[in-house]
Amino acid sequence: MSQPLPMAGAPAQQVNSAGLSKNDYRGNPTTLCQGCGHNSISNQIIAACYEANVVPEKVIKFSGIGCSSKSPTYFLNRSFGFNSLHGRMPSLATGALFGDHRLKGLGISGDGDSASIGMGQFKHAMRRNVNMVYIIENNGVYGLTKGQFSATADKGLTLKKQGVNMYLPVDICMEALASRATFVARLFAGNAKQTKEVLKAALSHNGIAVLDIISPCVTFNNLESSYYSYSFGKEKEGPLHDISFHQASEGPQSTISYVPPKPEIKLEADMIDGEIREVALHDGSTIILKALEKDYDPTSRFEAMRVLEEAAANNWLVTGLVYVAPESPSLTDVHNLVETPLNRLTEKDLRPAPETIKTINDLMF
Amino acid sequence: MSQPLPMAGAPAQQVNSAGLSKNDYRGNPTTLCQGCGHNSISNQIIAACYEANVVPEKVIKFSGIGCSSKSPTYFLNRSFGFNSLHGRMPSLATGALFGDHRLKGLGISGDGDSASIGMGQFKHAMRRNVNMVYIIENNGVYGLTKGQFSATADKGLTLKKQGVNMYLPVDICMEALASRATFVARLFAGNAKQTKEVLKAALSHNGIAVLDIISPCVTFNNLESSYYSYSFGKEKEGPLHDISFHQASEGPQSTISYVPPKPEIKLEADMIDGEIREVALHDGSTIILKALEKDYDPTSRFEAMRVLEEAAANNWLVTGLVYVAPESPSLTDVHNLVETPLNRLTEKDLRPAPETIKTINDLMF
Amino acid sequence: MTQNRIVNDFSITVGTANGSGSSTANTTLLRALFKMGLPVSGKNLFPSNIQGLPTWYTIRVSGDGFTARREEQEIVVAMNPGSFVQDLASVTPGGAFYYADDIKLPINRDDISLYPMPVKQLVRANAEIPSNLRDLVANMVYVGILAQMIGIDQSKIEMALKFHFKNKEKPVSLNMSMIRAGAEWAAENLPKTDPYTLEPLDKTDGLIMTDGNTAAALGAIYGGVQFAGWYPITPASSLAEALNEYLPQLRKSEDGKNTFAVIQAEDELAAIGMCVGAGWSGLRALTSTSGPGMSLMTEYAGLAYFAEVPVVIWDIQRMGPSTGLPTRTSQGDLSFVYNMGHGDIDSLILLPGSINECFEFGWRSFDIAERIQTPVYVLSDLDMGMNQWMTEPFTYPDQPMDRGKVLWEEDLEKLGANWGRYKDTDGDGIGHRTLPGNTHPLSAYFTRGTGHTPEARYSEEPDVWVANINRLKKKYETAKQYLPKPIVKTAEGAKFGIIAYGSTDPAVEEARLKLERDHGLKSDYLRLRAIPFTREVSDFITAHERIYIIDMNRDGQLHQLLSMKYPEHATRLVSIAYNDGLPPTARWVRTAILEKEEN
Amino acid sequence: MTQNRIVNDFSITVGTANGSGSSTANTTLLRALFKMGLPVSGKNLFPSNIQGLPTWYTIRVSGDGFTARREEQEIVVAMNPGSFVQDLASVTPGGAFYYADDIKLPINRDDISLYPMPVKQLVRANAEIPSNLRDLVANMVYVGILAQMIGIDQSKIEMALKFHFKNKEKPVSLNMSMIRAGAEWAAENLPKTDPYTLEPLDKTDGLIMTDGNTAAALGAIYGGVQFAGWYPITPASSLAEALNEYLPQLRKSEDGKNTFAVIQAEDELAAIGMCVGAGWSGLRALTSTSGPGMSLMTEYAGLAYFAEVPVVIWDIQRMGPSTGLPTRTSQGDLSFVYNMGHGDIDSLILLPGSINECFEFGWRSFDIAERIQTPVYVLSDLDMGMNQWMTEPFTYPDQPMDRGKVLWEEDLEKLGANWGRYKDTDGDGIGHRTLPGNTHPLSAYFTRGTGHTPEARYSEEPDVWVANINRLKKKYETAKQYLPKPIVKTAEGAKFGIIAYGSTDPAVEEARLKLERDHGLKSDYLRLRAIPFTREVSDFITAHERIYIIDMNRDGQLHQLLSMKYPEHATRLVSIAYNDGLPPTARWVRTAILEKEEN
Ligand SMILES: Cc1ncc(C[n+]2csc(CCOP(=O)(O)OP(=O)(O)O)c2C)c(N)n1
Ligand SMILES: Cc1ncc(C[n+]2csc(CCOP(=O)(O)OP(=O)(O)O)c2C)c(N)n1
Ligand code: SF4
Ligand code: SF4
Ligand SMILES: [Mg+2]
Ligand SMILES: [Mg+2]
Repeated sequence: MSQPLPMAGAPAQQVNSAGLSKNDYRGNPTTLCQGCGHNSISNQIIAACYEANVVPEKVIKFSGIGCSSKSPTYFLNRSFGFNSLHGRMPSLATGALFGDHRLKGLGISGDGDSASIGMGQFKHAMRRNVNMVYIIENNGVYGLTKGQFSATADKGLTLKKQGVNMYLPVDICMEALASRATFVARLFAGNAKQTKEVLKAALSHNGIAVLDIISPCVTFNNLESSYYSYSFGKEKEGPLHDISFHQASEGPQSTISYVPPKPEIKLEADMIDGEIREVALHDGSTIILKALEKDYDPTSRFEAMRVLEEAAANNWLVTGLVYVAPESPSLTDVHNLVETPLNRLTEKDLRPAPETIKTINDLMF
Repeated sequence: MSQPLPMAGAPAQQVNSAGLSKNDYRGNPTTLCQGCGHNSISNQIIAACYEANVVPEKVIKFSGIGCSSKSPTYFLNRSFGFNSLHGRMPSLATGALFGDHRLKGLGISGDGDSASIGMGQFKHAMRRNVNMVYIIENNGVYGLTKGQFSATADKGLTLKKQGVNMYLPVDICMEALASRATFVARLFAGNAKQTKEVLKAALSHNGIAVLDIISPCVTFNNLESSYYSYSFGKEKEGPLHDISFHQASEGPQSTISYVPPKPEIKLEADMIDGEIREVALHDGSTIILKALEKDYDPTSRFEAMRVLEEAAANNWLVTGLVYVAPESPSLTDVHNLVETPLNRLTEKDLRPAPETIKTINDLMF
Repeated sequence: MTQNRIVNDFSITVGTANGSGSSTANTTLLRALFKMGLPVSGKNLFPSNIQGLPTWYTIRVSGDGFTARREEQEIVVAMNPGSFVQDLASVTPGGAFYYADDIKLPINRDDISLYPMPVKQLVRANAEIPSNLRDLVANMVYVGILAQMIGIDQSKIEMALKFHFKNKEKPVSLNMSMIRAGAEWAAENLPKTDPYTLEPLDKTDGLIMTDGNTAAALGAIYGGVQFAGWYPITPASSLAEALNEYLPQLRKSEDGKNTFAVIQAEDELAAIGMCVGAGWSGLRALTSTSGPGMSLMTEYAGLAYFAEVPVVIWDIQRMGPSTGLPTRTSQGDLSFVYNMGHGDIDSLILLPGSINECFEFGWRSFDIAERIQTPVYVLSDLDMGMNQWMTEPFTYPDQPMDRGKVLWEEDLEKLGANWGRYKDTDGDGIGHRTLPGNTHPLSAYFTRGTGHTPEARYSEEPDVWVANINRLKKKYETAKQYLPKPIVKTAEGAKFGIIAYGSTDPAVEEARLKLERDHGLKSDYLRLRAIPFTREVSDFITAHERIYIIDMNRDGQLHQLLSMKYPEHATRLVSIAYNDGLPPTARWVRTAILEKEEN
Repeated sequence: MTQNRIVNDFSITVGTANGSGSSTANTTLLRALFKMGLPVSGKNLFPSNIQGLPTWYTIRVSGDGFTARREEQEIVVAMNPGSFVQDLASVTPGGAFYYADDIKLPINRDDISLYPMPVKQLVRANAEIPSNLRDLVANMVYVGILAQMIGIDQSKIEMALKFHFKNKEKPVSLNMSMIRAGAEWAAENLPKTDPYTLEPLDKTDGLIMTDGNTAAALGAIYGGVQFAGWYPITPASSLAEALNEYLPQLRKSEDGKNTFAVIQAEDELAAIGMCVGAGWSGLRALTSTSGPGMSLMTEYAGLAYFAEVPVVIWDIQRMGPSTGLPTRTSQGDLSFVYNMGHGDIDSLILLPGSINECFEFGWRSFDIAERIQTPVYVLSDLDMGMNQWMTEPFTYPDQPMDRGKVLWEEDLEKLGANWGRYKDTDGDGIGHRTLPGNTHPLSAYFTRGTGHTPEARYSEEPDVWVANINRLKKKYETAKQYLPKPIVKTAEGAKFGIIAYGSTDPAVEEARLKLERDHGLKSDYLRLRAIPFTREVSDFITAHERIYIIDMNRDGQLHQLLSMKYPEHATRLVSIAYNDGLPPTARWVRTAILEKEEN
């Protein structure tokens, strides 16, 4: 029953410093709706991994259940992947990443998957600082089950079969801050450049990087009035900064000059101006933030809350790197593991020697 | 196997304006450890209900599982109660309160019950503004299962069998704010007066009132160094204000003069000074806040976050009414129910008339 | 190619891409045939995706009134390049193959009639159609062409469209114009070379057409549902959505206020939690879900059983285990629900076998749940729940509501201190309950999932525990008299018995008829409608040397449960079980029985 | 009162208040007897509360080596006013009643020996004891008095205390001083009037004493456990806590780094989720829980079955349904686990029947899980898991680890593109898996709970589904050869068979012996150690006309499963089932069999 459908990502020939071409980062053809925001995100994942010289075998893909959670098959075919249960991806990822602590998790979830059924696991994964990029493809709706409200739906949103949404939306970034996530960003799937740069930075972050990406569902929640529509995002997006990412492995940052980003949706000319701020990540990479209207310090949790609260009150779509704490040990760090990945240990490493059995018996009474 | 144990609450003879004596608010003898913070809270619930002229039959008690969740049998024997599942009290309460929308929920949970296993339901009950007082008897530990770390345990806390806690604590009040709870307080079980006054106000609040009450577990987590110990609370508690509650049914507030509260743990003399602030609740009652060190506005979500963030950074135990939004419709309000309680509707109200069956059949094809 | 006409006895399958809007066209076809007086059934075979993957809709017309799915497809319409090859191969020899002529794929069959359809052309030729609607109405082209070629009454098609579009003129006329264009083009250009054709009958007079989830929701409304807590999941969502649709029409009070509340919960743990709360506080509460949701409801289901809380749980079964195939049908949850919860558990299970029973069990389940004070599980499935079925009209409940043993203020006033929540005063295992809001000072009691005395006090006493859990078992016995009895059909000279349940009924009935007609094998048939098994079941089993148990699952789950319950007769019970996600066919039932009979 | 001495055959029960520190005293008693060479067993009967409610500890001494609980209590020690009346009533006629003399309650028995104990006085008289420790050491008074009165060797008591306090001198000497004070006081003041007394034997030489949860954890460590995700729950917590205790001792690498991770999850949904993730990524992963947690794990368990992920799940059963009685024992989860998950499910279940088997299944469960690529459930219970038992010492695993079919880089290099995750190349239903971190470009595959081809590609094809789910069934058959076989004991001239499992074994063995000795009824005995049932089970059943199935639950769950599996022999199977939360006694087994035999 399978059939050719549009490929996610566009062809490329060059190889990156991992010796891979863009093709090596692709997945199967998407089976999502044409125009779905989730597809743009898949494309940016491919681009980001390629540009950041990620080795696909060093990434494990995870997801829950939903249209969003189907995405992991549309990129990084050479990575292991596990499409788990609805809302329960965080726990699965937490366990799986102990298999080989050198691997990076890349999780794709939806707003239903993480803010409704998965709220508890999502919060606890952040608290544990699991070493993964945790993307929420947020469309304010349940796509796969045909358009019910999710917990991030705007209050007052009216949908065909569902009537009017009566509850205030969950603010994913605010939740991330309350749970002390160590890297928090809000993005708009329509802003490819920013999404890609933040993705690259997130992949370099040691610990959990929560990306709340507004990703319009063209089939069920794309009315202009909705916070989650393309038109709202295109009109109302206000980036906190221009962002670009410099990878440690590319050599000292000072040798390359700052290239002003060219966002795909136009920014007012006068906004592209101001201070440059740098945040160094654990692996020596740097995030370069160019201030727009005013300087924004993404290392202050308190500033982050202020910006989010303000945006919520004014119905603004503020995008960018909201918060980062570059130096927090990840869960696997905290567990002080042997260097060899646990899943390559042998019987010799795992089964205590025969002579110990006597010691143990003596320890009993 | 039952036996007489100390009664919760102390004897009293007078009757309140509901015509009830304090005895009418009592429960069974407690089976918790002597000195457990949860017992003090039970006592304050009895006192608050008595003083606030609550009719016990108008309250439904709920709980999850834990030492804390055992408490509902130690007060208000004349109220219905349901001791539900571990972490799943919020959903049960949500449904039960539709039975008779004139009743008030009074839920008792623990930090394990609400911040670990129950995080998801807790968050969603707040988002829905379920009409209940939601008390978390927070001791940073699992009492009933003998002293494992809960999700609110201090990072670095060392317990006998468990070793060192490696994760940052969940901040219940911060979670409540992120979820837009409409009444949020942090209290210390050792401060009886404040606890009682806030409880009275919470009972008058229309919607969810989240009370994060630090309630020492004398058996498993009462080391001086712990945030959750009596000694820490006694030493480090910093009330945001002196609080007292004036019930609408007692007549216009202006006729009674402000009586300075006498907290059971001593406050510096010079702190009892400053401005008086009043917050009117939905039912016309007022909360009277007397500023201590500086004036605090509990109707600003943002101020609330600031205070909590500051307290967390400095390891302060800030207590008082952290936030209140008095005018938010509760879940049952939003559902626009008939006046008669749903559980008293009869077949006539519930089964559509015989003639409608034809209409319905015609609506099919 | 052939001259013989084959009238009113064939299947039509339409292959399209998911999300291409073909469902309007297909249900319109189905409904038009229905209004022509023809017994029909329609099955939507769709993927778990919103747009783009292949999907099929198969309609069976049967003058004899058979409604089970057939494997044979005499007429196939191919609109999707992605499934064209498969679709072409699937036409039965002598059948007809209609296809959009823009699909340029090789055609390798000469044993069937081929009908290319200039879909795109006809759509473009219609100036009325706004360009953004073109893809959608393209599907009407095949409706029109089929109408012409097999003889569907256009006025019936119009009726179906009017129904679909709630009498909105614009879309009806737009779609009709495309249908007419298709029909006219076919009349001029397509000489008919296949034998399959329709003639009006009067076999659907007085019947209605709807799906099991709508029927269940309506039944629940007539049962006075007051609270629904649910979480979206295919194929159960449409049950709760039908509540949302019909409750406001049927159950507002005069001043426009609600006598009910429907809440979309954050997940199934919460959905059932809310319902247990509501049921405990005296509301008729239901939740509806499917396999994964059932798994998540396990802990609360156990509490409801033990704390004796009435609640109705609809499981619209899909293909498991795990996420399985969310858009495929199954009866795979029976064993699980039978044991749903740790510890010693008894489950009351209803097994509707028709749309009308979905309606009836919709209200009756509440009576049983409140009478026995326990969860009642209603096991439907995707085929019954989401597909359109013709059925007798719904009939008004023939019994007043049974609210079970509830005590209000005045009752307590009489009883006084004698009342105890779990006292078995009537000897049927069922105590009397009070409800929150009851202002009598004796009314309150405390509910828990732990040991308790008849007076609802906490207890860990071994004897108290045993007495209580045995009383629960007694309730299970008491329940039998309130459960729907099995439907038993006997035939003079029957060679064996058959036991089946749920949506396999049409396939079983057809198989029985054909076994008799073609093989002279008569059978008796018991259609099970509830668990625990009642005396009718053991009577039926003892009366037959050999009984085939039909299960739409891998493990023959009903067969297992019957073997367990009737070990003394277990050797008579022969399992016939299969499940590939598609609704069962009579052929499968027949072949399986024949094989066993011949051995 | 009596002159006859009754030596080494009686039970001692101590009634105290929960949280009063009596557990040190009681296990000290138990251990001292054990070191005297006396076969003993100890059962803690405690409430679900931390402090204040009545709790009992019952010790059986049996020169014959019986270790099941007895209902008769020849010696009762009453320290708790709250249970004094009940305790007094519970002494068997002719027995001894020791009680704290500050309990001023009427004593209405003259058929027993009464021994008042001046507990408070003796404690206060001991100047060594700091006032905050008085309540704690008060319990040592009865240890000392009993020592004197029934003849417990004080040096053995000291050994037990040294063990308990890890050789810390201070507490040992403190407690010993109280014990001596008690003994001395008794020697001077209490003339012995009852017949119960002890004499050293050599029947415990070479044995050790421990609990099943510790044994399970140690077994898991010798099985190379690499990941544990757990959530606290009585009576399972101590399994994970024992991992925390022993893993650092046994499994640190040379540089002090960990070859394992133990995580306390936020709940059981997460605990099993983590384990499924870890198992999938190639780690030996286990979780341990009890009923409520099992219910919550259902959805993930179904995924693990279907996605073929090895994981080991310990269910330390307590009394259900629902919250039930958390501190009482049961075998009530068998049926549930057998069907754990919606859809068609097969569960591999191990049933340890001794402490040594807890250890053995601790390691072996991983071999089975990884070999079959599926969840393995190990069903223990509170009695086995939390009580102290004497047992043969643990023996080192007698087989190398079986890591199952795992392909690394070099294996893939050889196989090339031929590999498919779910290809049944070996005909045993089991595919080959690769693990994350494998850097071979062909290594990666995608795991899901939905339909998939042998090459792990998404598929909704009906045939693909059926082939896959039938392959899973084949694995279930394959598994049989890897499961622990039942233990069968036969007796010449046996009149019937008995099938039992788990912690009921001592009661069954004792009952068999006594049935033979007192009633001349010999029996054969099959102790089941795993499900699915293997040939030994059907052989045993066919070889007996009548088989009693012993279940510690209400519904006779094993009996039900056997009836379902062996319908042709179901009439031979007779259920003997009972569960009141207390460990079973031989008397119960014997009486129940006798009743049925006499009918
Ligand atoms: C336990 C369980 N409940 C319900 C479902 C049905 N379900 C599948 S996807 C989904 C919602 C997905 O929403 P979201 O995460 O926002 O993803 P989107 O489709 O919008 O990208 C639901 C409810 C399920 N698979 N499992
Ligand atoms: C599903 C489930 N898992 C685990 C348990 C065991 N359990 C009982 S109480 C408890 C923790 C209670 O901690 P908390 O809520 O903080 O209450 P406290 O005892 O500290 O007042 C746990 C884990 C349970 N009852 N149910
Ligand atoms: S339904 Fe919405 S979320 Fe799902 S694929 Fe289509 S556009 Fe995307
Ligand atoms: S264990 Fe702790 S929380 Fe539980 S009753 Fe005792 S003091 Fe309170
Ligand atoms: Mg979504
Ligand atoms: Mg706690």
